[in-house]
Amino acid sequence: MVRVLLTDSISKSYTGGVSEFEIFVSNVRQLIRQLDEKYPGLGSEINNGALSISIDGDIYQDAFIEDLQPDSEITFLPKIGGG
Amino acid sequence: MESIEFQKPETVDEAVKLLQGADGNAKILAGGTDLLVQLRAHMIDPSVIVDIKSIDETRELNKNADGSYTIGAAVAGAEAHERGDITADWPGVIEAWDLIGSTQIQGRASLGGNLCNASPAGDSVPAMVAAGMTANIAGPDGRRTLPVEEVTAGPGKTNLKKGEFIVSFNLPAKPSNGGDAYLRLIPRTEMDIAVVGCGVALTLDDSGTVTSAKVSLGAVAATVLVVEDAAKAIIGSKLEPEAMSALDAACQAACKPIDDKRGTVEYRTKVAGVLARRAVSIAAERAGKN
Amino acid sequence: MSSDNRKYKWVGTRQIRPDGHDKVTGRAKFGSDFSLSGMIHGRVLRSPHAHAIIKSIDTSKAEALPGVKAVITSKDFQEQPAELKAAGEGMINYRDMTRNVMAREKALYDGHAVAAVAASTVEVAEAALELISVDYEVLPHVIDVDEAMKEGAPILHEEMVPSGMEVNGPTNIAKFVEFNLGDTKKGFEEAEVVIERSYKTEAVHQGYIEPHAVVASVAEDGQAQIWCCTQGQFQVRAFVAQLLGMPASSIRVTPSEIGGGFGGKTVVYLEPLATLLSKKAGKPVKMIMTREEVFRASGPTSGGSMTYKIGATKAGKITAVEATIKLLAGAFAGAPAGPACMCAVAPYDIKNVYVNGYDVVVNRPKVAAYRAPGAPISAFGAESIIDELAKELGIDPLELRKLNAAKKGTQAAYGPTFREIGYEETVDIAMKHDHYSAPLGPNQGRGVASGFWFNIGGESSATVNINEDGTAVVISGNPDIGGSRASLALMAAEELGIDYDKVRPIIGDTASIGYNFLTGGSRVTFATGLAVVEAAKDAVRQLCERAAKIWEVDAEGVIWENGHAKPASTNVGDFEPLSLANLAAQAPKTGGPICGHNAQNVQGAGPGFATHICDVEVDPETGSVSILRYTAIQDVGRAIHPSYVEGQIQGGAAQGIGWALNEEYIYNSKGQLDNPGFLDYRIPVASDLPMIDAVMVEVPNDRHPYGVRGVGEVPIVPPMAAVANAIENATGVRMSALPMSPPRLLAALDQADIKEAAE
Amino acid sequence: MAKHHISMTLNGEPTEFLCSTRQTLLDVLRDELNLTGSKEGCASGDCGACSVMVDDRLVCACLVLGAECDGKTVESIEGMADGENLHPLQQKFLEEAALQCGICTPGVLVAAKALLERNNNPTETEVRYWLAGNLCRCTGYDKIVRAVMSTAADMRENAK
Repeated sequence: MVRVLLTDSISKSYTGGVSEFEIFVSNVRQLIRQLDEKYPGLGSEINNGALSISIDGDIYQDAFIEDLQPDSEITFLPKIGGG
Repeated sequence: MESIEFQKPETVDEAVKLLQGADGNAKILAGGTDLLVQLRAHMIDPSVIVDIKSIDETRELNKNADGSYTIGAAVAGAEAHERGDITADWPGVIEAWDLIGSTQIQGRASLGGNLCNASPAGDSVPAMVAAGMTANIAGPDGRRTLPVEEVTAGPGKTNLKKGEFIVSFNLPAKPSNGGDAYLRLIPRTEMDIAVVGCGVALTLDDSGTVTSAKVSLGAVAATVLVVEDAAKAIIGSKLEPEAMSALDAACQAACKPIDDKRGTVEYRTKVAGVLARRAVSIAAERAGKN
Repeated sequence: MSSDNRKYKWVGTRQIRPDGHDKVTGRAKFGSDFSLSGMIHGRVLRSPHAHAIIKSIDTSKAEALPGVKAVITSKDFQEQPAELKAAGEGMINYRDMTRNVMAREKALYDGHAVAAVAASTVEVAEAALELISVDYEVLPHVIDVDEAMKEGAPILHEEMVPSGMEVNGPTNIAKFVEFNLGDTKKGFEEAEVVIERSYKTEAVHQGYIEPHAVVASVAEDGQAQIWCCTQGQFQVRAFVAQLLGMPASSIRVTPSEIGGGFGGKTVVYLEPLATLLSKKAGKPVKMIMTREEVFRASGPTSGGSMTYKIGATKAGKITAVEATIKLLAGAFAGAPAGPACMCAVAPYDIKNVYVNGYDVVVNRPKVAAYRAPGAPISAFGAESIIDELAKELGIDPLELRKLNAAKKGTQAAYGPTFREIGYEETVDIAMKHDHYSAPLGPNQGRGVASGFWFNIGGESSATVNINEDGTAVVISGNPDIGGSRASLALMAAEELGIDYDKVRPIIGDTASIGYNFLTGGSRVTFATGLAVVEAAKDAVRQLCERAAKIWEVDAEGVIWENGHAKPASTNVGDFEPLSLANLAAQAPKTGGPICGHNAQNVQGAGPGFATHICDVEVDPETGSVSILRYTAIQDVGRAIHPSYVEGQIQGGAAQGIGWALNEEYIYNSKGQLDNPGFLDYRIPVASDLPMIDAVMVEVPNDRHPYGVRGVGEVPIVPPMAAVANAIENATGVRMSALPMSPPRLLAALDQADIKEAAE
Repeated sequence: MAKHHISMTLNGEPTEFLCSTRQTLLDVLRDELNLTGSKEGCASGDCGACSVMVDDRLVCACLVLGAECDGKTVESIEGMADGENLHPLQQKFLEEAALQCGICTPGVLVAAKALLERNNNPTETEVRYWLAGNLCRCTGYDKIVRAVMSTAADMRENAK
């Protein structure tokens, strides 16, 4: 089970305040699809590039094809740019 | 945007004619460090630019027989700074003049330009005033001389009449036991316009008592101020703490500054007193070393 | 990983940069140095009002002026959808972008473009601008972030609906974000000391010395070529394509040498205007911003207003932090509120953190990225209050930071758990550095502060072409602002096993190399570097295959060592090694050109941490501050070219010192910028600064073959608090607002004197 | 009025050009003579990127009119190297990475050369004040100041 941690902004907007849950997926595609089923809009927010995904501490700016481990920890964060 | 005529007269008379002949819209070019900026920013739109640097008198820097100096209006600060004699006699004047802008600006900026630009914050002006410098003015009615403090009339304005221009300055002979100094406050260490400037010239007697003094402040009023009460506060003193406090207070009282992007009224006023104290100390030290 | 133990021949050495000679001789072509035959010149008419409805624009007189070839206004730009797209720095709203490059319904800041002219000369174009008459209805304006959030404030965008919160009626708040870790209520209950403070920072400009410049040429068949100074030629292409409705394939963008960017050249201003003018005029159009235009209409980064609350045990363990960070975005949404919140206390292992942020529009130019966007602002608050906490607790400020330092395995307040990071090492080195124990004189003080930046990877493409004589060309797609070509060439030389000076790195235009995300976020040496390494490996693989063909062995039997193909073992056969030059010479008959290539979306950027030490002397009578000594310690992963890594650290620290002491936007009562020039927008000059001692800590990033971390962003994060903490140490007065310019500091010192006298 | 016909010596070569009164020496160098090594960062004398020598005096080319230059001797960055040989300052700037983006570099080099020709043993403070009119936003000035001082040390050594 992949562990998903959400920031307040995201949990308030999409999950009715749920900020931590586990989900059974083996890659980011599945994660996006399942999130959209569970919390409509969240998956597409990730898919359109507004959010980056942190997988076990590594930040992926445009994740989609990445595999996830059964014990992976996922967080979503605003896309980062820089100067 | 009309095209501009460019003239390079070689004599004072020619220059006066050009200035007089223009439809009230001639600009004098010496070092150009203000003129070109204003031109580029469309703040001015002259019909003719008169480059006075081919007139020998504007380029001279001579020590006269009586120990005074004649300084051409277009001489650059760096040129004067490289001269040992004037720098030794009037370090404050040279410091002030050569503080104008960067090395690059110092290679061009002139006393005539700094004065006639008539910015209340012109660095060289308080030092020129404190030293008792006069401006030699040429015009359609011939020559006249004005103390430097009487040349400017307000921000961007001078008392020069149509057709007149400053040809040169007279810097008095350095009095024995005399010293001068100029200090300014800028936010950075270089490249800024003075938030406050203070020029001081004074003389001491052998006991170290101040026998004469002139204190001048820049950037705290529409024109450079001569603060007579400040001079009075220290004349007759040996710069004891009370005299210095009175000097500080007199300078603060004389200030009529504005709030602007470079400083507040409170800041300018307070710092005017601080700089006056420091400049007086430096001038006195220089005077004492004679 | 094993790479740490490898001895490198080129990586880590200080070679002369490939573009160096051109830059010391004046040959290098920057944005405004490019010209085309038949070129005409464009100028922009800008709003003198901070906020005004544009009722009408009459361009007829300008069009009639001899020499004028084209005039454009917002009418010439198609409307754009109001949706966010991932296309550049952050999310791009093209509806806003088209309005920012050319005001449509309203002018939203002093300097906002309202029309543009192309004419035979600059003078004619400027004369034409004066003939354009714009009928404005001037509206009340708002400049300050706190004012803009108040009820009754002038509203910039009536239709704007904030994200992340609900409000009744129109608002200037574009976005609200929140980050929560643990339970701050509980955290503050555990605290024995609680401090609460407010802080404010000014908007500051990136201050690149090269103004924006472009030459655009649109041919009759619609094919456009654009030469410009940009941090991302591919972003310029994307933005121009979208704003002008052109296919990307019809636009070829060539980046010039770039005279500084720092994030400010990640967006477009002139490029769409010049392209449209060129299309209309049928001639190449050159446009250069004046310095005044740069200040009035480009950049800056946000100004901020913050409150912080921090709780700790007497032993110095921070138990909770709460913060609210309000950032001004300029005229259109897009302040870096998210990153500001995420970076705020990122260097620390704090179990209970709640940070929220606001993105607020005001009548100023729209903000652009500037080195670690958002982080320096929130860090000024965080690192100031931590200093206050240290004082309150009587604990050395570095000791306090060490006690709470984030390490591998620490969960950051913004979610992820850190991998290998080097924050604690920077604190340890600071504590042992002789600077930290050097004596101080009267009116002198010392301050420390830390900083964090994520760093990013992103889409990167690189090609390594092996030339017939055994040299190589590396083509990448990121404009080189600070020496990245040297770093890329060093890594390629290392991989290929040939000399550095046999590798020539060039930067491709949008038609000659695959897509690259822009130069920013400290990504180039890391991400594009990774693509170059992979492309070089691809070339090496091909070289090994060629050797295998020559030797008639399996390719697996060939290895690459020191620039030579060798049999992997004696079992493969006894062959003399073949050099790269030899294999290159034989390429025509062994299969043709050898071209290595790699394109990927690079992930795994290693976060960067820094700790700075600053000594100041304060003139108590004038409020002037001198920076006496400055030491910047930073985890750089691995320094590929140490000189340019040091340069990034020194330059970032200097910019931070400017931000701390003197840089600010000064608006008059009409909302017009009063200091649009280097005279009164006071960036540090050489005589303002001491040497900046850059201490590089190398904790390699295991996601990169050479351990690279981005280094360019984080050095600007600590300086503002380091300077403020030093001033407090020198005077006992806490400056909670930037800049700490002489008038402001003297006022604070006087205030403290009055307070002391009263007590 | 008609353009001015100006003759000057530029980087050792007799050079003629036509300019209007409004054109600065910087405009002339860049637009008329196609020497784009001198940069325009501000056009107001505040950044020093257009530093050149006029009659052996360091100035900002943006604050000199082209029309003023008749009979003058002008040296720009393009004249600093001697054929294939870089000036010692240019070489040192490369070796010590005293440039990042490079936009200020031509002006800094021209200014530093002017300093070393007057004073081959400047203190750090003298270097910093001499170069205060040359803004650099990339380097924090550290490596620039070091490179100038280290070139001065080489020059003193070579003069022995």
